[in-house]
Amino acid sequence: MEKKNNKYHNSFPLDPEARVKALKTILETKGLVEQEALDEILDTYQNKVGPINGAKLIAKAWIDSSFKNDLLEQTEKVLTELNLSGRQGEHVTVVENTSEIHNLVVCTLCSCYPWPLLGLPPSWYKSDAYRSRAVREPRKVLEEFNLLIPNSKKVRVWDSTSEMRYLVLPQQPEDSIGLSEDELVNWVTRDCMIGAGIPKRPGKFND
Amino acid sequence: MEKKNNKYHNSFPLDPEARVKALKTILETKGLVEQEALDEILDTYQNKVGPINGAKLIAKAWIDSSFKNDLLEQTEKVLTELNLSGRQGEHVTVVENTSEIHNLVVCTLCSCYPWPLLGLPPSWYKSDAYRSRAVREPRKVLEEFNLLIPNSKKVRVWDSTSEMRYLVLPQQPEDSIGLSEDELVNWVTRDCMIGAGIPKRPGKFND
Amino acid sequence: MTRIHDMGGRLGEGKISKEDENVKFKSKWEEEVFSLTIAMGFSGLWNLDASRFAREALEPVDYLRFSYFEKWLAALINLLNENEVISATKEKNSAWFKKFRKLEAKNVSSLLERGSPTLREGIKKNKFEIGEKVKIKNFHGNEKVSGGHTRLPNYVKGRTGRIIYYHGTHVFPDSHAHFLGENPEPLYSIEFVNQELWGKHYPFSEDTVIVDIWENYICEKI
Amino acid sequence: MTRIHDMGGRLGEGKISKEDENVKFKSKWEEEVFSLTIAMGFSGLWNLDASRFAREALEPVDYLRFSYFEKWLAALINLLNENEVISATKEKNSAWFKKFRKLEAKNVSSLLERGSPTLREGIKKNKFEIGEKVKIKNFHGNEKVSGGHTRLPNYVKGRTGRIIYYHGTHVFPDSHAHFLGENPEPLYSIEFVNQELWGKHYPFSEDTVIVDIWENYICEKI
Repeated sequence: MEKKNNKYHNSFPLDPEARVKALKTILETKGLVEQEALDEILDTYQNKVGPINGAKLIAKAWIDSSFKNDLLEQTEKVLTELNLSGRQGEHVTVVENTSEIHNLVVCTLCSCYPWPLLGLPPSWYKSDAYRSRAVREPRKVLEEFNLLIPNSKKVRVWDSTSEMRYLVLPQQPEDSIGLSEDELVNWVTRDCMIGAGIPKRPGKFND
Repeated sequence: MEKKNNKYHNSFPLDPEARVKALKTILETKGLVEQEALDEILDTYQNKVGPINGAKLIAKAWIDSSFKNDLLEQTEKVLTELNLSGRQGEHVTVVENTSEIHNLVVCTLCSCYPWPLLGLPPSWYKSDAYRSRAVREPRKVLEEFNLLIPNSKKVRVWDSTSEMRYLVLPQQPEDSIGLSEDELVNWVTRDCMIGAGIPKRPGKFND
Repeated sequence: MTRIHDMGGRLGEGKISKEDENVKFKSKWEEEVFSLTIAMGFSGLWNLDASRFAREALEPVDYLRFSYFEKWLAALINLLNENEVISATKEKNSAWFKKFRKLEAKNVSSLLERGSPTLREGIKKNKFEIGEKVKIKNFHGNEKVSGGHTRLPNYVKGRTGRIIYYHGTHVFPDSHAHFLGENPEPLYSIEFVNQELWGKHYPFSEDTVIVDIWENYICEKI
Repeated sequence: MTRIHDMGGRLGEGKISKEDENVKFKSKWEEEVFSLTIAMGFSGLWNLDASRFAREALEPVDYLRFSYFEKWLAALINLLNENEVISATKEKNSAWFKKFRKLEAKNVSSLLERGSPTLREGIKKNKFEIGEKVKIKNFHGNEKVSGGHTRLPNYVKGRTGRIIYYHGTHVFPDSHAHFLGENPEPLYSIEFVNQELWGKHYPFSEDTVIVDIWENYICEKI
């Protein structure tokens, strides 16, 4: 089976605004999309789904070792029960940072990311610079996030090439030990669940 | 030895005209370049060196089998004697088209090309489309030059990765047999010495 | 044979630049491209693998200069054209309109929550086991469709790694993207030592990259 | 590890477009970039391999969207900056000015006619012979300089071909581009069957690609 070289027309969205508008009008006129559905999609990813979902999991895992164990060993069961499964998070593996290992997540082939747990990816995660460099020089990349990984620690980079999504379980900071689950949630930034940050005392701006 | 990631500043020639002008002024003011030398360089590649150099070789090879033999077997000696050696043509290999083999030349890594024999390369030779496709689908590329290679013929693509340059010695067309060397020169187009064409009766526009 | 999107390990990029990361969409048209793409994704006309392929098949220069949502837009237009959605009319294409699944607002949340799981239990016995070292094919690209979609990054081709997870059999993108069936394949997470991937210049001998790899991208046990 | 310039076999490009091929330069600035680059190439500050590297080290998006002479211009600016030519003054940098070789008009034709041959006779005995089948390294990139210049195209890495020419020992670009010496290496032309390079989809079993390959890019005799 031979694919035509020019199966796809290569169009430059010179004026994306006008193009989308025209496209939407055509689809609406034909009755193929409805505004309410589009609004509902946007509302989901703008207001309902975001890093807070992941942060709650991490905070709970920090104070509840049995939950942590389930989260690591039976991830999909836990997420389904908590209603945190869904599109772009159908299959999830949680990888734990320890004193020996730092984990970092990337998708070199596109921008796969665990939407139900973290929302839509930040722009840097989708950038060519991150996608090309994270696998080849992760420590230099992490330096740009002000994260210096000690030479003694192993860096593991997870390239999300399949439908498996990866969530980093960061180490709990020493100075947060003893805080409540609700307080801990605020320590967990989006970046630290990608591996591009570490949990921070709330108020310290991170993302 | 570790290279810095940002050894090179990546500058966008937003206004190349102004940039070159400024650059030239600086270099002239410092006495690092002189206009007469620049003129001489341009004159060489605009007026002195061009496909006619290669065409003369091909025409002579068609009517003089001993010269053809030398051109194929002792290429550099022949070119030095004829004063056709020089920058971007220090080392040359001539490859012969036959009824069994069609040769095509490309440089996938940049745009290496035998300047002393053919002048500066045409724009298509330098294009990403040619550089990426010529090695993978040479027959489709040749079709875009209106050249249909019979299935029974072997296509050989030469990727000029070293300082060796390649010149294609095309087959002499049947209907040019018996013509003089001077007449034959006009049958030899630039494209046919790259392998992207075949010799044509003068008047038929090719390049 | 690779495409421009397969950029893991490519040299030449600069620093990671962080924009205002609380801005999810920079403009209204980005919101619209996003929601239209998701909505049309439920239409049944194509699947996620096909829409990834539509993005990566953009011309290289476009792929690099387009913004993220410009790529989505270009791919959406190409998918709609390929499926003749723009030119279809209810009169001429009644069959087409019958099979089209319009996304209704009331179904959005349940469909998003369900997603499209790719695990297909017990379809095929896995040839390799956790802990085994395997060599990845020096892959020529999609084996069924010339120039087709594939999810094996160039940088692991011909390299040796160790299996650390077995995820069961998953839909095979090389087949699914071209509507040739799901053909599920055993899927592994394979860990590669960075010095195996990038050579002796890489200064930390313990560092690794883990890539999810379908069984038929693997050449042999080492 | 490849850079954006290493595009042989890359999928996604469209038709070859032919402009007016009798126009050698589209504007005066293109003429100036060309002649300045050639003139400065004789200055002794850098060599051809270094200037190739300066072009291919441009950021990927720039490499693809810049025109040919825009790439030359960007590379020339980078080379001049790297060598501190722009900032140099006769007062502060007298040593620098002494070693600078200014190209004079009267020498242009003889210098262009001489060029820069890269053959270095009899430096090293060739390990391989014409007719032998050899396997190319699944190369990690320049072995001396991390991320450095190299002339082995990605598409032959790990592939097997047959030696059809031996060209003698030639200056080794991976070393020369970084001013680490000429280190000449035996240079071969190696012929690869297209089905070995592109897989069984390639429809003509006789068609081949020939690549010039320095000996230390070769792994072993087959």
